[in-house]
Amino acid sequence: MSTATVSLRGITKRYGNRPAVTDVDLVLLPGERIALVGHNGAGKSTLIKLMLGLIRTSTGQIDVLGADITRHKASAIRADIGYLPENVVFPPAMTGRELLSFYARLKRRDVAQNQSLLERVGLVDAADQRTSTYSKGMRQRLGLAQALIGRPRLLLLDEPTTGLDPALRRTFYDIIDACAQDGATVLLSSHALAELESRSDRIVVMNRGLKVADGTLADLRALARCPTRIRADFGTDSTLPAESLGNRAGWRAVGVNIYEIACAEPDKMALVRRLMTLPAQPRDIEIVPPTLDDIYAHFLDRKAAE
Amino acid sequence: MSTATVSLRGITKRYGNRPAVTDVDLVLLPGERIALVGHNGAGKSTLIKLMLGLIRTSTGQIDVLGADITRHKASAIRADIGYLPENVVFPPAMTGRELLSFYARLKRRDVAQNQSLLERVGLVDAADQRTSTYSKGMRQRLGLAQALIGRPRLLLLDEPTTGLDPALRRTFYDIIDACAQDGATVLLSSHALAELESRSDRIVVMNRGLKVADGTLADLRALARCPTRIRADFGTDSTLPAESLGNRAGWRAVGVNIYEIACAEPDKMALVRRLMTLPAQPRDIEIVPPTLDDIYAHFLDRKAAE
Amino acid sequence: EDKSTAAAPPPHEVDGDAVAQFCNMSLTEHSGPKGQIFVKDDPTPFWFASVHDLFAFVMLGDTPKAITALYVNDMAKAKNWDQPEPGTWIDARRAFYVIGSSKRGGMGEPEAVPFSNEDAAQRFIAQHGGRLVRFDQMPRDYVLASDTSSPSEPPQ
Amino acid sequence: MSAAIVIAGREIRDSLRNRRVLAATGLMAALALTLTLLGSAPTGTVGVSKLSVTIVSLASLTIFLVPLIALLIAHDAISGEMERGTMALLLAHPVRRIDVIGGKFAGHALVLAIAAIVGYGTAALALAVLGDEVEIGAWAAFATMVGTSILLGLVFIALGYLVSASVRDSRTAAAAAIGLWLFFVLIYDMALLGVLVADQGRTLTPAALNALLLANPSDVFRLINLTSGPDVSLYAGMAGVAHRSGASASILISVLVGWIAIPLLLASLVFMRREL
Amino acid sequence: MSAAIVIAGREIRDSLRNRRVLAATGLMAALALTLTLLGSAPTGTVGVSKLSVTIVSLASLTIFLVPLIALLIAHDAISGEMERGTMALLLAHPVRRIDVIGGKFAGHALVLAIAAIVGYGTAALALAVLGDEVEIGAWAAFATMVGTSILLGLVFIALGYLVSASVRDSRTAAAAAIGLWLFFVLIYDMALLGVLVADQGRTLTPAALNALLLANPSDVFRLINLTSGPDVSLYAGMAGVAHRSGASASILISVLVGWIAIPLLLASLVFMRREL
Amino acid sequence: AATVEVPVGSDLQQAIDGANAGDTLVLAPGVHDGPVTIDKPLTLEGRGGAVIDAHGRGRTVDVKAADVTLRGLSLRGSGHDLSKMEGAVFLSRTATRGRVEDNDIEGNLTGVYVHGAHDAIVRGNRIVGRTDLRLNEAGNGVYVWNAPGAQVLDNDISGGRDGIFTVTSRQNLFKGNRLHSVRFAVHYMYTNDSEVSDNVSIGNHAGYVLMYSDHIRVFDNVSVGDRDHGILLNYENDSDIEGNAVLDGAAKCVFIYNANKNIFRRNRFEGCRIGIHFTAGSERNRISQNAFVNNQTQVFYVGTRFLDWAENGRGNYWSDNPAFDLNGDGIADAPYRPNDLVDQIVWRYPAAKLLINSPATQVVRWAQSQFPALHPGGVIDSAPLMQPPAIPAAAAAKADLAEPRGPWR
Ligand SMILES: Nc1ncnc2c1ncn2[C@@H]1O[C@H](COP(=O)(O)OP(=O)(O)OP(=O)(O)O)[C@@H](O)[C@H]1O
Ligand SMILES: Nc1ncnc2c1ncn2[C@@H]1O[C@H](COP(=O)(O)OP(=O)(O)OP(=O)(O)O)[C@@H](O)[C@H]1O
Ligand SMILES: [Cu+2]
Ligand SMILES: [Mg+2]
Ligand SMILES: [Mg+2]
Repeated sequence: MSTATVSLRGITKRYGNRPAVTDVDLVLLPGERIALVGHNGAGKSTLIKLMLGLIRTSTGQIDVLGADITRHKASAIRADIGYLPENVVFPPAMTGRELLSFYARLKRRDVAQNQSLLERVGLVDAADQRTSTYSKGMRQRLGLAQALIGRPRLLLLDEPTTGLDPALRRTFYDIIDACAQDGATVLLSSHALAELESRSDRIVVMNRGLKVADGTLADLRALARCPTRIRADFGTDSTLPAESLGNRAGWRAVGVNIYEIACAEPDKMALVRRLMTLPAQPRDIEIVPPTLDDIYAHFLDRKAAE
Repeated sequence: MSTATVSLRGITKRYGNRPAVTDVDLVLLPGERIALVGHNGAGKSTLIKLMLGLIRTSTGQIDVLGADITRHKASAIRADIGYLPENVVFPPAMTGRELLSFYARLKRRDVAQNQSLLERVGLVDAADQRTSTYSKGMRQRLGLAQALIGRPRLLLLDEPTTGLDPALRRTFYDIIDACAQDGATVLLSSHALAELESRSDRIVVMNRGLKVADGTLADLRALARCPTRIRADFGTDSTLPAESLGNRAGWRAVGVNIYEIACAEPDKMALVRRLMTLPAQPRDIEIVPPTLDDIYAHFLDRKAAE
Repeated sequence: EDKSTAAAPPPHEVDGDAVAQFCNMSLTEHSGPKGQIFVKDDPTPFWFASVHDLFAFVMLGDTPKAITALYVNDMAKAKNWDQPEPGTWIDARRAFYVIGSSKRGGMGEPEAVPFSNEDAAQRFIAQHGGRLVRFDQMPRDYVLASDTSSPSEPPQ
Repeated sequence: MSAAIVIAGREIRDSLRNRRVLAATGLMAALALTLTLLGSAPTGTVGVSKLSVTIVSLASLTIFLVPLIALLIAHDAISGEMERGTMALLLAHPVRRIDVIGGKFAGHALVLAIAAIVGYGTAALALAVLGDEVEIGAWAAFATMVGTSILLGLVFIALGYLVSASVRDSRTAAAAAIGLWLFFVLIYDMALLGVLVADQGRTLTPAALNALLLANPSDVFRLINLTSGPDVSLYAGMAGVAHRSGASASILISVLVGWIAIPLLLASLVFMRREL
Repeated sequence: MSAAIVIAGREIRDSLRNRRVLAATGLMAALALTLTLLGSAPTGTVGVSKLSVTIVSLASLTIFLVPLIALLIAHDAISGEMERGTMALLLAHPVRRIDVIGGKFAGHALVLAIAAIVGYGTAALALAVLGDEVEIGAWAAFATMVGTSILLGLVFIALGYLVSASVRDSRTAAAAAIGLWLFFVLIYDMALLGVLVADQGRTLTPAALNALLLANPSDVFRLINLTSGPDVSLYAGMAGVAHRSGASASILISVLVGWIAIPLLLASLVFMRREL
Repeated sequence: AATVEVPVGSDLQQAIDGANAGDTLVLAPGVHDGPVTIDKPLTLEGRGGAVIDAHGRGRTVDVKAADVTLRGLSLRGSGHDLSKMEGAVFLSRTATRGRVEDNDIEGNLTGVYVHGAHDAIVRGNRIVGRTDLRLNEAGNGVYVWNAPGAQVLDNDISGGRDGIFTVTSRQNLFKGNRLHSVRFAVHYMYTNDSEVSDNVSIGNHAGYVLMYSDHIRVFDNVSVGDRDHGILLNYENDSDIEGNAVLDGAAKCVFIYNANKNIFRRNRFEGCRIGIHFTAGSERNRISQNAFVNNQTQVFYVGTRFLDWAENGRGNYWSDNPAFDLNGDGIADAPYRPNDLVDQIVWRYPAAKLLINSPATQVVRWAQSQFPALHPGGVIDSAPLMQPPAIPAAAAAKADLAEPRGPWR
């Protein structure tokens, strides 16, 4: 399958006169894990809802799994889509198990699979409680489970890790990886950039409704040229000759006898080696590569500057 | 002020027969930033709601700002409490500005302060839109603003960074710090353990309704004795003699020519020095101290093992 | 029932002001046995120029039903058919009635003639014909179904 | 279609669970029984069968109550789910919006049918047990009455959906639903009567009147059940007007069906244009 | 108390914004005007003033409509906010639960009062403009009618809160509210009528009936207004009733006030025991 | 026949005794002492102001012979023993064709007692009864007993018990009388085949009270402001009540108790608390083309029987009927039902009045108007009229009432 799972061409969505998404082109391919990031109100959720046909585009064309999602007849293709809304709400009177059965039946999938889904999201114990008694994270787990029903070919997850505890969050990323391995397209919007780094093949950055960046982390890193930071703590008891750090070229003191430097990726190892060979041995060193956070900030700033 | 802002003594809360919180003692002091962590359904939100008197204890006694919060007359002390619920919902027909005024008036605070609050959470542009048009993060921002009205002496924030974009998240922690500096007690529940590390004075770990740990990060680290991990990447092109790493004592291969070791904190620097003086110089090293994640996992595991 | 517990007012005696229900004439303008009914919260009785009318009042749908007492003239005791004397009132529910006799009521209509005891009633039947009924057995048709025959001549 | 069936199933389970079915059925049964027992009491002399009397009383009950129950069930079917936020997730599934309307309609229709059949059945049972001989024709009229009661209910369920799909929140929906009820059940007939009286037969021809009656589903219901009623000359007011109308029962029933189909369709159309 | 005022302010603004005030006022005005202008058109007036006729018809309208509007406003005041989740945040503020009830009550009361005063005021204005001479006494009766209409509305707002604080979700609240309306406006009196018939007027003395009437706020309202003057009670068909119903106007009004206070109190108590 | 002047101070009885049959005695103005008895055909005529005063003893003028005429006299002071049938004029069984005309009869027990005198005529008298007696001691204006052919015409009668009271008689004509301030204006007992027409009853307890009589033609009479009943029928059969008007009666325009086969046609019943009170047990009465106007309760009938008040497709006019007539035939398209279940309940149980304006009762009424088979029985008008029929008596009465100082004021 080399055809795009989702393709957006020139999408604009306006609420009244106010644009929420402006002229976005986007192609999602099978097996890709795409992270959708951007500030609050950037238009991430709007994009996802557009892909689902929950709201209509003002201009532009959306194809999802080969069909125009806004067409009434296209509804059948949603059987292959898993969606997790940013605010997941369930009919309060139903139990988790009942809800999963309901959604599975809607997707014409085997209800028997649900037990394993419940196990995967750790809701087996609470499966027969009414969802109104669920804690926030439990609801999110149930939302995840329902999105995963029936091996969807497209997963649209709007801030899926919201409220998930660390344990399940790890499981979650494993599940996502498995799905992608399986050929599914996974689009997830998130603000937890740190988590995304190793977990996404591609990153799409939204800013005020515009798509401002789209590429692999490496691509973006290269584009952004964000520096790695090295921090050395020489301890309060050590006396550090000023020239030890090459007269501190580039080094900034960030505390008592704590110094930090921002360097390009290729220069990193040389600097570390130098540190370790100093007369005054650092008590502690930290090496912080440019995070998605930094890259993201870079793109937002660039945009703001434009 | 040396008296506790909040004190919980032997708190149990049952829903039907099912306990949500069991026999919890907890004292929060002025100026403290307390992180409340635990798995989904551990009872964090329940604890916070109990402190607010939104739900009633099954057994136990709660004093908040010197009063029994369950007493009808105690409602006035809530003027000094800021609360952010885990699911923040506003009357949809009001604008952000109107809502802030409403809550400020309820707290008998000066409405004029609200503009600066709106600025701090970056909602000035959207202040006069109805909250029903807000994105999820914008709602969360408004929720934060409302919790900060009138310099509260106690902040109860249930997953406050949910849905916040990275920029505002940073601002948020700065605001929290300022509040604590100011003498306020800040209790925040969160699953973003990484963020909490440097931002909390004390960490309370909940597991299945029980308080399983309570202390500073250092205390917990010491208690947990979690190791620091060092990872060295020697690059694919280098040939590494097996004995270079002391016949790999403790070192695990985690990739092609990538090795990792878990060590106690005091041994870290020796290991790094050794690495840098190896004949086969590592192309890259990473030093990962035990994260709150690790410590947290430790406490949960210990509990589960009991 | 509370009929027995509520203190039944005693019978009134006919005077010039007693006006018959239904025809609005003075009671004294009519001959034959007469009746009176007391209803709750009203100290003055409804008067009836004939016992027949009294039964009509009891049976008609549009009349008060909170009846506390009913009295009719005991024709066994009364000597004057035209104007039964004072002191001849008896509880209408306990009386024996002769219907279908040749005797006509105050205005010439068929009359139910009341007696305090069965013997007197039987004697009356022997003399004037008719049959004996008790209060609760009074046929509805006899009271309400109209007698379309011309009224007989009254006593002058 | 199967999506609609799944949704219908959920609605039914939901209605059973929150005792809505029970409440509706109980109410109908209680009122129907009361009317049956009261209704036959004072009419001994009329010479129409007890069942006929019961049918007309129950028909009048239907006009009053069934639209109310139907609107109560239906008015926030769409708006409520949108407001609570469960609709977005539902529509992200392979479900056409028309399926949502259709499924809910099927579910709610069943609820209403159960309420009507059990409720009125109780009354029929009571009559049967009370041991009056009833000829077959009257039972047929009874069946017609129950059937058309359900149809009338469906009309108002459909109208309820139309309201629910059109408004922003369920409070507005509730107000609009009550307005709808007042309009069709009370105000329309009163106004028509007023116009008739004021007009004194100058402009309002019988044909026009007929058309006006067909424009109100509860009048259509009345027309159907009057033609099978006992003594037409007994009817006054709107019913008296109604019995002059010439339309046959099958036409009337198709009008009712139209009154179901068109609002349902409109509701679907309106719903399709809504954004979540 | 100030918290209650803030909440009242919000309710009022909210009601103004979502056009609830407008709708209620418009409805009342339209119906009141219609009734006033139609007046006594076809019926035999037995020499009573037009204003008396208007008072009687408006009073009847009030009994039907005002409780409905009140319940519509009130039925999900508590349950709706709990369901939507805005209540938790509100109660985390220095607000006693009784303030919530009190504040909402004040706000809704104002909404209702505006609707009643403007609505009925329009009718009064129309009468005044149409130039009928009306003596002062009749205007006083009119004022009483408007005032007690508002009181009646407040009773049902309070009852609506009681329902709203007691039930789990606002659908149940809606059903319960309609049930309440049916009960107090229709079923109660029908039952009384039934009891009267069954009892054959033997045990149910006028005094007992009177006491029973006090147990229904809409009957209390009727007693106040439809016996307010000889003219009015004559037209209302209640001539000769007024003096028999022993309670004086001031007692009746305090009964109404009791009917407001007690449900409000109960609602507060029930609400206090609810968990969010 | 001679004409004899009777001066004041002479003995009237002597003059009568001395006269020959067929003579006319002309009484001079002033008081002539009574009582007197006339036992031969004579005419007694008063010259303006001639008074016969019985000074409270016996019958002022006791007529025993046929063809006696009393004219232009003032008759006063009869005795007041009802059992002795005392009164101003007593026409006994033998006083056939007696005429009592243009007299001024005041302060006697009974005005004119037509006691078996066939074909007597009482015309144009002013009869004022004694108001100082209790009702059961008072006499009637004209008392007709068993006097076939007797006529009472154009009198003005007031005071006393009944205006015209007839017992056990037939073939009488009561016409053109004006009756006021009495108990019953016209009171029939056991009197058949008679006519009552063109009379006016004002402010009496009741207007036309017909009891135990049949075949009475009552037409073109007017009752204005009578207290209890305009027309009362009690055991009254086969009578025609046509063209009458009852206006402004306080309680009931018409009360019908145990009366059968009567015809009510083209009457106007207006402004009473109850238009017509109809008790059970009254059958086969035909009631059509009447106008029921502005009565608080148009029809009061408590019964389970259905009564259709329309004949040959014409019913009555009802002022409160919101009627419509699509085909313009003057007949409303929907039947009219004056009463419903609520009315019946309220009538049976007056306590229910408290509920009369309750929405509950309105809903019951509404349900009944939709489905009247719930109806407990009662009156139905299957062909109500759109317009009230013209009723001359009513029109005349109204015209008179409209005059500020009209003759009936
Ligand atoms: N209203 C309720 N009825 C019954 N059980 C409830 C109710 N509310 C919460 N619970 C239960 O209480 C337990 C604690 O819930 P709580 O919301 O405090 O969890 P939490 O620690 O906040 O979890 P999360 O991280 O998911 O927010 C859960 O097992 C939940 O199912
Ligand atoms: N129904 C609506 N009416 C008007 N404006 C809306 C509506 N929904 C969203 N918006 C606006 O569209 C913009 C994009 O919203 P969207 O929910 O897509 O943001 P987002 O990127 O998901 O933000 P977040 O990170 O907070 O979830 C926002 O400015 C928001 O105010
Ligand atoms: Cu008589
Ligand atoms: Mg979003
Ligand atoms: Mg929580």
